[in-house]
Amino acid sequence: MGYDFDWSSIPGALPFLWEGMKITLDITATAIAVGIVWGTLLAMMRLSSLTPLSWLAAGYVNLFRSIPLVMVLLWFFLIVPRLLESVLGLAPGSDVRLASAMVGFALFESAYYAEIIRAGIQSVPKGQVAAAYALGMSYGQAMRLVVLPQAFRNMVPLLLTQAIILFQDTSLVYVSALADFFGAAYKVGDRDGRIVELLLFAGAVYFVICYSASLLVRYFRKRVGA
Amino acid sequence: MISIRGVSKHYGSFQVLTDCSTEVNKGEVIVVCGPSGSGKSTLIKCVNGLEPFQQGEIVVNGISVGDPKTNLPRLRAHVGMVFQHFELFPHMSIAANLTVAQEKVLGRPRDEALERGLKLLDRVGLKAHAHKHPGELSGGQQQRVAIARALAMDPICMLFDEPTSALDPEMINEVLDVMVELAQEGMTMMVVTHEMGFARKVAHRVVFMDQGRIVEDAAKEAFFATPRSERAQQFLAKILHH
Amino acid sequence: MISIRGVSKHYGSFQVLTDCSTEVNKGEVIVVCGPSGSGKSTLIKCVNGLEPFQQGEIVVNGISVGDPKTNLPRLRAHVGMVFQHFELFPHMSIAANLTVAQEKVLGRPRDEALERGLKLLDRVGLKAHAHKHPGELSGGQQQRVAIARALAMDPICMLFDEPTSALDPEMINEVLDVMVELAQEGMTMMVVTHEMGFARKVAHRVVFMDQGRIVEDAAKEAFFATPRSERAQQFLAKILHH
Amino acid sequence: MSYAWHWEVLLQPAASGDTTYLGWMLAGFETTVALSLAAWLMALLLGGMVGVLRTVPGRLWSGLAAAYVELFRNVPLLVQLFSWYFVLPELLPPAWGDAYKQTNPFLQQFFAACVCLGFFTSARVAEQVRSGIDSLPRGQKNAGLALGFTLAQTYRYVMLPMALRLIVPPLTSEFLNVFKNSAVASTIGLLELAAQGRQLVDYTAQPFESFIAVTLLYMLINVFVMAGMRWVERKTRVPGYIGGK
Amino acid sequence: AAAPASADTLKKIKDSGAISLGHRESSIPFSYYDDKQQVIGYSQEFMLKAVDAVKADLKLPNLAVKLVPVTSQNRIPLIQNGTIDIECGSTTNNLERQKQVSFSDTIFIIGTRLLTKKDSGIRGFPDLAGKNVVTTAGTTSERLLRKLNDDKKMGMNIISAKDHGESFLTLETGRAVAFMMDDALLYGELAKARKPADWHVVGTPMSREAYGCMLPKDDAAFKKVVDAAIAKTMTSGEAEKIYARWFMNPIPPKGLNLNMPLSDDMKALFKNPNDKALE
Ligand SMILES: Nc1ncnc2c1ncn2[C@@H]1O[C@H](COP(=O)(O)OP(=O)(O)OP(=O)(O)O)[C@@H](O)[C@H]1O
Ligand SMILES: Nc1ncnc2c1ncn2[C@@H]1O[C@H](COP(=O)(O)OP(=O)(O)OP(=O)(O)O)[C@@H](O)[C@H]1O
Ligand SMILES: [Mg+2]
Ligand SMILES: [Mg+2]
Repeated sequence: MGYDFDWSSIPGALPFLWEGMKITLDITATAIAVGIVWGTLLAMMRLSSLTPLSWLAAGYVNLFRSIPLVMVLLWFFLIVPRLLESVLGLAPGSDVRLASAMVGFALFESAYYAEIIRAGIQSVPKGQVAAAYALGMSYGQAMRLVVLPQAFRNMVPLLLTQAIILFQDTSLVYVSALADFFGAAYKVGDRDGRIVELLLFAGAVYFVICYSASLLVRYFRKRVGA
Repeated sequence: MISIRGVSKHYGSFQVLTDCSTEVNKGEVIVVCGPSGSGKSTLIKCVNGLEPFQQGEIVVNGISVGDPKTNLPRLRAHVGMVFQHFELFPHMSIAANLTVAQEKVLGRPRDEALERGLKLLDRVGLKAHAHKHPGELSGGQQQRVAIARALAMDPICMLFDEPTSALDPEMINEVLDVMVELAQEGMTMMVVTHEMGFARKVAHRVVFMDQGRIVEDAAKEAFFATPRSERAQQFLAKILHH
Repeated sequence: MISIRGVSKHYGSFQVLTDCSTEVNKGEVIVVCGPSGSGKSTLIKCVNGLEPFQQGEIVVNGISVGDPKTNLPRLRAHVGMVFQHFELFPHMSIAANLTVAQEKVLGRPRDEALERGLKLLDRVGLKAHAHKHPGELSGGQQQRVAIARALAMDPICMLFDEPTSALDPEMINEVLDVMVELAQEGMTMMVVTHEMGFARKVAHRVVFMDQGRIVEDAAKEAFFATPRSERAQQFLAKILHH
Repeated sequence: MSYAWHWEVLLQPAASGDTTYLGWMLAGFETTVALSLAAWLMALLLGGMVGVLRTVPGRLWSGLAAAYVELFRNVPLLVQLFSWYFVLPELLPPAWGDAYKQTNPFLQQFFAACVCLGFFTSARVAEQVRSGIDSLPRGQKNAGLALGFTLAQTYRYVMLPMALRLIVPPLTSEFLNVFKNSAVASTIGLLELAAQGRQLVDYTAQPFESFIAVTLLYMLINVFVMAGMRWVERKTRVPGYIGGK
Repeated sequence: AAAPASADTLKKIKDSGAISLGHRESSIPFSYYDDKQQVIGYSQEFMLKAVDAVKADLKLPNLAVKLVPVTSQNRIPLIQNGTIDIECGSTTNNLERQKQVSFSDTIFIIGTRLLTKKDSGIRGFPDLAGKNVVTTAGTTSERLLRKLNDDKKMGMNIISAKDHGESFLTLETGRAVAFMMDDALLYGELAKARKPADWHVVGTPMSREAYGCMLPKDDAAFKKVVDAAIAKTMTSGEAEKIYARWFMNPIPPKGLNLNMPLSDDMKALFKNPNDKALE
């Protein structure tokens, strides 16, 4: 029968879609920033010689990596805020959707980033640490001046790749009815009966953004490989 | 200067070092050799506390390395070490490699550190390369920078762990030349190497290790003329043959 | 047997080989030496078509390597090659390493392949290790297996690319011994190496390369006695000094 | 917390079908497992081929393989799923499209989800295969060729066996991701585990019990997959080979 | 009232100075976003009446109003955990849900019917035997349809789409011959179609359902305020005007007209407001 495409909903919806994109970017940026900081700490805990610390970190990482992201988001949207309310005495009913999505994503991504960062730290030859120590550096100095700068340089491509995945996965916040870019597109499509058109449009936008980002990854990879 | 007394070390149930003892006096050059896996690297790393050991005692310049109260970073700052794979910091320029520890560990002002670094770089013949990164230098050049980096900390003694074995044959000599000069100036040195030419030229004593034990510890002349142990004889035969 | 005529090769604008010509006759042993990056590995890889080249001709046993119509796999099956890093197949047992190409390339029945493989393994002194995996052997042992693997294909000539430069000093000789024996039995060999002791003992001619050119191509005696080019003199001085 | 826990609802007879709510959940579990395994099989085959193509000499093939990977990697799964399910049949010749759309809806949903997950995952598998091959010492390929193997034989006997072993750990996480990603199939109406969980919320109005049960079932899958892959890793371990951790 | 402290919604509203309203995002014409992202719709108007009543009751004319979009999956947990105080959308009042939440007086009564192509030949439920039929996951229609299929052995293939938009897409692309749903929602989907004239709503209603506003369970005081507001709107005749605005006239964002006449059930409801679940 041939599908009878009608793209007329899109121009009017652009401001709304842009609002959605801002939420998507907010979540992505928060999750990357928190993920790198918390992920680095987790990675260092995991590599620590103190067994309780390394077990704790390993448990955290494995737990988050074994649950679908959708489930994590649901937990953080529906259950964790209630616990926090009773613990912290927050005003019940505050709109926690964005906050819970950010927290959920950040904690979830930290688990993935921790693994990447751990691999990055381990990819720095042991001899480098020995050389830093041999020059009289302390553990902190060796990490800060020698190991982490090299580790991050090796990791940039992987961190970016993970960020691209994260960017795509933000579409899952539909579970808390938060209108990220994907959710906004879907809602406009649903309202106007043009779901297929809006989703194809969203797909094209995602492709352009993610593909540009993966070109960036390739550029970094070349620089690191050189 | 360095005194190693009855040191033993094991990884789990695997004994790496068994009751090793030797002395390095001020101004002395000691060459350590022996088959692969005999524990040479481990021994030399014990000297500046890069590897912990379970028994025995190592005293460097009057400080006990194994003592938990010892401030190891401060001790290491004054014991220079050169590694098989150079271990320059690849993300820093040569100049930064030479100055970072002077600044952050010894607390020298940047200018002073740079001046000292460049002086030593000049000494190993690489002054022109200060702005480059390690990846842009050949192996031999990197190893000379690594020596300069250790010297910049004004070490009271130097440890070398197979400093030439990762080098192309042509580059070995440019590194050995620097080391010979250092030895002739009276630096206290403990050198793990298979370069018997170097040992013949500057070593005062040769220590031969096998399976974690110091099998032979003799003056250079005695060692090359008549190695006492059979294992050392075989070893010398193997590496001097063709 | 191997005839290299005016071969030039470049990667993009970078000239790796410039107008290289030499001959290896049946039963001859040729040593190729020269500084790092001079194109030795590239030249030897051109001989069995592992690297394509843009100009000139290489003929092995009457077959032109550069000709697009040449069946390269069939040619390579009869040219043995030994690499710096052994390149045994880590996931296969030693026995499988020795037989896989005999079976899949030459189509030999499994029994025959195994018999021939074990015979050669015995010859390099490693019969007892047939069931092990490469990771369980020392570097010297692995390289001897690699030689046996190449020999199992009944090669008409053998190419070696720095077969001892990744080995611990003690292990170099066990590999060189096997190669000397091979040379003395009359195998045609082209060997990239810095082991001048080996060259002195068995080479018929020495080819010296620098910056992609064959600078010197002389009988062994002439080469060691009076290298004509200044570059070769320097090179020899450097690697024979200490 | 003013929540009334009622775990026993899981054992009550379900609103339709001759089963309990737990039975629904297990049926969803089965669908999830079947869907994920089918998609994984497809992803391994396709991804293996595309990954190998990315490393072969010759611009054309590796370029096509790269385009394939970029396409399937850079569009969110949800969008891809919609395209397979809703858009693709419209692009077929009308007669075929209509005939296809009259077949059993469950099969249509399963097919679209499987193809979608298969292609999506294959792009990721292809990247792993490529990086596995790239991480082999370059000399291995030359060693294979030098023994007289053709390029195909070199891949078959020398490079792939080792590359595949190297990528077992990253493939494990991709395998786990297939199970997790299969949850999006609920958006086209396939009643897999996550969808059954949501349906349970609607029918029993006991959201937490159902989330917890679904979460546990996913974790169970994880445990099995990890154990299975660890078994594979152990079985294929090369003696004496000190690979990366 | 002897409501437990945890469900004293009025006090909570008074203390926090704000009331949180749960609304839907695309339940046309009950509760949805217009093109300026304002929440509008039939149910929304009733919810605002309730808010006015709360303001009056608490004597807080400047009470802050917070809007929280909800989905059919999370609306019940959100009422339970107090994120929202009231939800008026298109939520059916049934006994099962009454175990988790309370319902206000009914604001709308629907019948479940079928949307189908005019030339499909389908006139009612019996014509569906052996066909592919779509409905939306998680709705009461889905339950009814499954039950019908089980009880009468009709051999239908039931497709459960994620939401109404997707259900209609399934119908529109020819995957299903009919879409079973609440008639009001069917009229809404029909109005969005590319060619509205091709479609019609058929069949005698399978069941009737009452939409109510969801409230926290067992909070009689709050329910009383809300119920009074709804009842007053209905008995005063204002409800008919609201109905006409959303069902008999063009509505935003695209100026569609649902053209759904007031049913007898609704007329009866407006005369006699009550909170009974119809089952
Ligand atoms: N971290 C470790 N855990 C377990 N065993 C180790 C560890 N590090 C070294 N060993 C073992 O200790 C022994 C001595 O190692 P060491 O590196 O000191 O030898 P070496 O004489 O320097 O050899 P080479 O000439 O190969 O450098 C070896 O058998 C080695 O396998
Ligand atoms: N794939 C490549 N692309 C670009 N340049 C290359 C490539 N492979 C080798 N070269 C360059 O070609 C030159 C010759 O390399 P080759 O490996 O033949 O040298 P060699 O004489 O074997 O050196 P070595 O003693 O270090 O093994 C070097 O300068 C190298 O950097
Ligand atoms: Mg060592
Ligand atoms: Mg080479």
